[in-house]
Amino acid sequence: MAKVEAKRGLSEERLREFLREMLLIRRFEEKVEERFRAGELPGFLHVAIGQEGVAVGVCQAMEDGDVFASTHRAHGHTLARGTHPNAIMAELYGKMEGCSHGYGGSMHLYDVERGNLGANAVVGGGLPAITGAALAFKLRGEPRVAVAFFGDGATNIGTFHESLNLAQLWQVPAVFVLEDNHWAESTPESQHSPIRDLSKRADAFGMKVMKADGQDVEEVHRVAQRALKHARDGKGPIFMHVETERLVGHYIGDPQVYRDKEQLRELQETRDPITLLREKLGVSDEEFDDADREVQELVDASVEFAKAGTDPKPEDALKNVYA
Amino acid sequence: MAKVEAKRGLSEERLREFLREMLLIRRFEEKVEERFRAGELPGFLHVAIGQEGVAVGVCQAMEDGDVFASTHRAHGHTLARGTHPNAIMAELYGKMEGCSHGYGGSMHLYDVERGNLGANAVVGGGLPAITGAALAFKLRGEPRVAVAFFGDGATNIGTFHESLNLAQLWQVPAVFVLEDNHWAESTPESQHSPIRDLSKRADAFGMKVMKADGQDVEEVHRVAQRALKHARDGKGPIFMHVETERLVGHYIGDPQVYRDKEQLRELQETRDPITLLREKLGVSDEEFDDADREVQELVDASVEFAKAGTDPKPEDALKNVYA
Amino acid sequence: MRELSYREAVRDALSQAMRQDDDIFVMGEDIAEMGGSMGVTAGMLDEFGPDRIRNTPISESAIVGAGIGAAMQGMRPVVEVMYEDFLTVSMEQIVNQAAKHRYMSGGQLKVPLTIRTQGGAGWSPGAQHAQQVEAWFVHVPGLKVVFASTPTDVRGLLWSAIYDDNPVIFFEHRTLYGLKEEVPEELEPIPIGQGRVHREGSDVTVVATGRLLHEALKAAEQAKSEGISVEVWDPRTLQPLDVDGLVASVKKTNRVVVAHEAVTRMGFGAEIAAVVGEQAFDWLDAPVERVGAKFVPLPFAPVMEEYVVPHAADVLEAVKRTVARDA
Amino acid sequence: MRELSYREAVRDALSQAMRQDDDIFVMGEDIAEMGGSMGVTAGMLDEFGPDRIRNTPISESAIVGAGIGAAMQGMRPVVEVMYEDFLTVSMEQIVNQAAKHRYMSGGQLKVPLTIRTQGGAGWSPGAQHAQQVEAWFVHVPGLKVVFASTPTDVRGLLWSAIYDDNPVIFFEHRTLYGLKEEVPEELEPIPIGQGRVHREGSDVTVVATGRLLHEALKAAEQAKSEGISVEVWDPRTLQPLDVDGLVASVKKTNRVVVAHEAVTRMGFGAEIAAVVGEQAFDWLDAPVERVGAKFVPLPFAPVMEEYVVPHAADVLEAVKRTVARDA
Ligand SMILES: Cc1ncc(C[n+]2csc(CCOP(=O)(O)OP(=O)(O)O)c2C)c(N)n1
Ligand SMILES: Cc1ncc(C[n+]2csc(CCOP(=O)(O)OP(=O)(O)O)c2C)c(N)n1
Ligand SMILES: [Mg+2]
Ligand SMILES: [Mg+2]
Repeated sequence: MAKVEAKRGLSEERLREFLREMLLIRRFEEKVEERFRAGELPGFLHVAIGQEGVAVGVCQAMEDGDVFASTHRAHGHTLARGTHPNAIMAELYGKMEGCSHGYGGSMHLYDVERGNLGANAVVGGGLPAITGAALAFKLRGEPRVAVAFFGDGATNIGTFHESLNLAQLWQVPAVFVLEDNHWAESTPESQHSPIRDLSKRADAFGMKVMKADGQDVEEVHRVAQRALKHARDGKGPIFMHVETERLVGHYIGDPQVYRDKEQLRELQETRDPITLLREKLGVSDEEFDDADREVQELVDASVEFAKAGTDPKPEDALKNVYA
Repeated sequence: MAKVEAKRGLSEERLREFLREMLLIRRFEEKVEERFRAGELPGFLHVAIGQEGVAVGVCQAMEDGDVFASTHRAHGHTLARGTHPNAIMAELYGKMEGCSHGYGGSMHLYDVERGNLGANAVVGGGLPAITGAALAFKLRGEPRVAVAFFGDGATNIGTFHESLNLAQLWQVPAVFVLEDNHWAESTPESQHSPIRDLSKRADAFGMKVMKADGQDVEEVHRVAQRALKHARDGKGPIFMHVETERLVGHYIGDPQVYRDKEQLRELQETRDPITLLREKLGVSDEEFDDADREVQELVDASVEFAKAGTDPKPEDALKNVYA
Repeated sequence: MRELSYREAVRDALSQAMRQDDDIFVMGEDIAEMGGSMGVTAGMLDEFGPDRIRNTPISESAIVGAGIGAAMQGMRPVVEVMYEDFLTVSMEQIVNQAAKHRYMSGGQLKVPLTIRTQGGAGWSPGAQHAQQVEAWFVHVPGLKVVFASTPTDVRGLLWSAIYDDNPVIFFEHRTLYGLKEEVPEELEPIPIGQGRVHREGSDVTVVATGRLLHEALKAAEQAKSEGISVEVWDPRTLQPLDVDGLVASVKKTNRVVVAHEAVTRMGFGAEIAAVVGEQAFDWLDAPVERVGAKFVPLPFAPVMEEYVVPHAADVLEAVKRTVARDA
Repeated sequence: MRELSYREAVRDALSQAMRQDDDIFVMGEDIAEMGGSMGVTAGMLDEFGPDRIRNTPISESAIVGAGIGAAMQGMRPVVEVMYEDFLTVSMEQIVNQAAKHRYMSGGQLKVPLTIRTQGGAGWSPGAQHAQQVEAWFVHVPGLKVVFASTPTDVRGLLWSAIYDDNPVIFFEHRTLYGLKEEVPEELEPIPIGQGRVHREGSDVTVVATGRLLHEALKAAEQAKSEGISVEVWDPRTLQPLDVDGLVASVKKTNRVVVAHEAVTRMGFGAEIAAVVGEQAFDWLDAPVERVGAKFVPLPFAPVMEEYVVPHAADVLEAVKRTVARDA
């Protein structure tokens, strides 16, 4: 299915789906923020507002059987890959109906059935396993691809380099998606990397690079399709360098003392992937509001669902340590 | 001193010194091998036969106050930086007169007075501290340079990448010397790296690369001088990529089952840095034999010295844990 | 006297030390503009500038290792590792390098490095942001290990750690940063290797660290109302351990409970139990009771997290169990 | 019965498992042509080819992590970490990833990964190639920890580790590879979590692992000539621990010595001492004696190395000390 579209470009209908997906992520995360501020949500929460195009573009290009590893900023990837908002919201509330049954939380969303091998709260922590999953696919001759999401900050940690090296050396079907939002928490790229074009870090292993503008979901999707196909066809892993913007704080509640507020506002006005797609498609206010209402309802329902969910029993904590 | 020579090239006299230095390392290591096979030496021993040009070229370009970190293959660097053969041989015999007083062994040769911050038995283990030493020099405004030696195999471990990144980001006076002998133990470069030109790994951090043929000690020295000057002048770290050959096994006793014996013999015949320099200088057999006899005597004496050395008392093991 | 929070006490020790000695600097992730993920270094960038309040990339191996290298040159770096869970990333540098350079060089080198880190459960940081791993480092010759539980202690101990000529792994507990206390006007260094009796008692000694010190004090208060006299003792430094202080208390009370937030199995309490057994076997009227987290990773759901890590009630129960035993 | 060395026994378990199940493969540094730094996998490349006897770059984080990823896909990778000192490099992947994926996912995942490693002192490998770090992993919920001391055990336990659905850290001891023994013709899996009485006795139980098992057996023989009857018990798996087996032995002998090569402080012996105290306090006639390495890194000079790590004489002394105590 995806392949045919890749040739003739995406249908408007499909792009409208993408818009709706991005909107769902946006509204979901805004709701998370609201509920956190209301004191209802425990844990550390990181939203990906501004980066929805990456999640939707990549995840929509993945196929059944593909797997991925996410990061501390995982709601978008997880929603975009089809996990129901109810399951994610329930997880954030620590309920058994959650996608990790209350054991994981926002930084550890899992949905193995949909290929989500886990969000990781250790920067770079999930990359080696993606190389390993891809190795398993290769050894077994399965036409599956393993995808790793990670940020610009993660390109400074050893596991990143080791994982890319192994993947390229062994020519495994993996796609490494760098969500380059130019910040690692409060640390701007200029303070964590001596180079501006982080795709050079893939050159160090001879890995093929594909670039995309993360604020253009259509482009992300197109490039992701090529990347996945390349990997799936046994041509080796791909480093997908996606420039994007974190239009909010690092974590919910971050006052962003370190950030120029004027620049941030400008980014919010000019680089919001939802606004950009909406304008590109010429979606009317009415149509947009309809979609918005629809996703808002989904999101509101997810909160209802989560709150009505089952708290684990304290002793449930003793389960699932060993298989 | 070194600077003037750099401009007009090295004097023949200086090159003859280099030859003698390389010969000293060669004979020292051959003796180590002999004594190991005689059952006199404990521990794991790795000789750098074939790589003497790197050790001599780089170490002779260093200045007083400069520091370095070595690897499991450390005899050459340590000798070339001026530690007396007696002190090294005594260390290999586990004597108190050893350069690490019997606490270290071949893989942990230290000589802090001469800037040797330690040979490291963990691949890549010494690199971060070189970045840190260089940072200290920078913070204190001292015109000193920190040098890290490491092999091609080490370019696959996380600390290597992290250390280069930090060094370049902070523009510290460090020189990273890759001794690229194309083998990591039994693993050929093609099995551990997907790229053939490992200097690309420095490009990933925008670090300036300087290349040298490690079998040509004069070239190594010239390049090392430039590298050290660049770092000392505050222009940032240098990645010095030196191609060299390991003309023997990984460790003493290694049967090298993994290696093409024909190719090895060819390398021994065509790429021996001692032979190459000898031919370049047109050193006569007589002159060579004289030099050889002289270093042999030094080496023999070092064995005498070591054997006559003092064994630590068992309880000495309890010292030097804490300062 | 003035009042300082635990957070402010850490900052005060760092700042005072840095004012006095140019060789001291701090590096870590997001410690500059943001003041660290726990706000400990807030404001210090302004005073000391970016060279000495040094933001780093996410490279826990290299930043610990860079600290080692600077320390070997005679500086006194303080490296902040944001969560102690990430000590796992720098484990090689800590264990094989920092702890061993002095020894392997036969005494030629010193590594006066302090690694500050923090962790702990509470309001669900989850399995990778809430571990307590201090026990590992107690097993590593060459390291010193500190775990500070009050503003006064954290200030005085951090000072000593910075000026110690050895690598010190300095544990703070996340839930304590807001804790306030009157502290001496002048910073009083606290020697590494000295425990502290927080409360005297005669029936049982509770050995407690970090957050559990405070839980133990609560438990002691409750026990008092039930007629049990509890001595509460905080080793404060786990390596070296104040064996004399420990044994003195045990010989007085003849009963011991040891409490920490780390999982019980192979936790620091095991070492306490072993040492007490070795040094005071004949004085012991009951088995050493260990209170620690259950043997599971930290779960997310608050109700499970709460269940997994120990609280005052667990300490109290252990106290009662031990005094209930016949001598 | 046939005779196998410890080395051959490991190889045999690996080979038999790999013949039976295509999902099992081995990866590690220099394990292919060279057969591993200890020769364990020698010859296996020929039989299984480079895909399944997979040489890796020097990337202990990524190769352990790749093992995790393949394991999560249902394969059963065996990763060889050349020296256990290098587990420090992969500590993050082991502790935060392998051990926790199952838990953090609420039971959705399994990580049937075996990490084989080895270490130990003897003829001076030095401070970075001879540590014994098994205790760390016993502190980590989600991991299993095996330490095998004989050819029969290493064969049967490795088989079980490979087929266990959890991550297992599998320790071998370098000095044991040449040790030969008659083993059963057919490989008999040995359940994880079951200790082994190597020698029955009535006066004192010596709990010993790895190389120290053999030292303990020597000590027991010597003790016998002095009229002391020593029971020697090897837990074999440190996590889970065979508490029943341990306690049964202690209740019989009433005295315990625990011996391992790792440094005593915070070593596995501390946990044994604590557990014995908890479970058999009233049966104990003397303090648990711990025998382990002195609290220093491994020195190079053989005379110092010899002094630092424990031998049969140290076990024997501890045995005598404990039986000398009045009940
Ligand atoms: C090993 C490790 N070090 C530090 C942290 C704390 N931390 C969490 S997110 C983050 C920044 C990550 O930056 P980036 O990779 O660019 O991802 P982004 O937050 O921008 O999505 C840091 C430092 C961590 N989780 N893991
Ligand atoms: C972290 C780590 N992994 C594995 C080893 C075992 N080992 C010692 S030397 C070596 C090969 C090193 O290759 P390279 O860096 O190219 O140096 P060379 O031996 O060629 O000088 C290996 C794998 C080690 N010492 N440290
Ligand atoms: Mg980022
Ligand atoms: Mg090499």
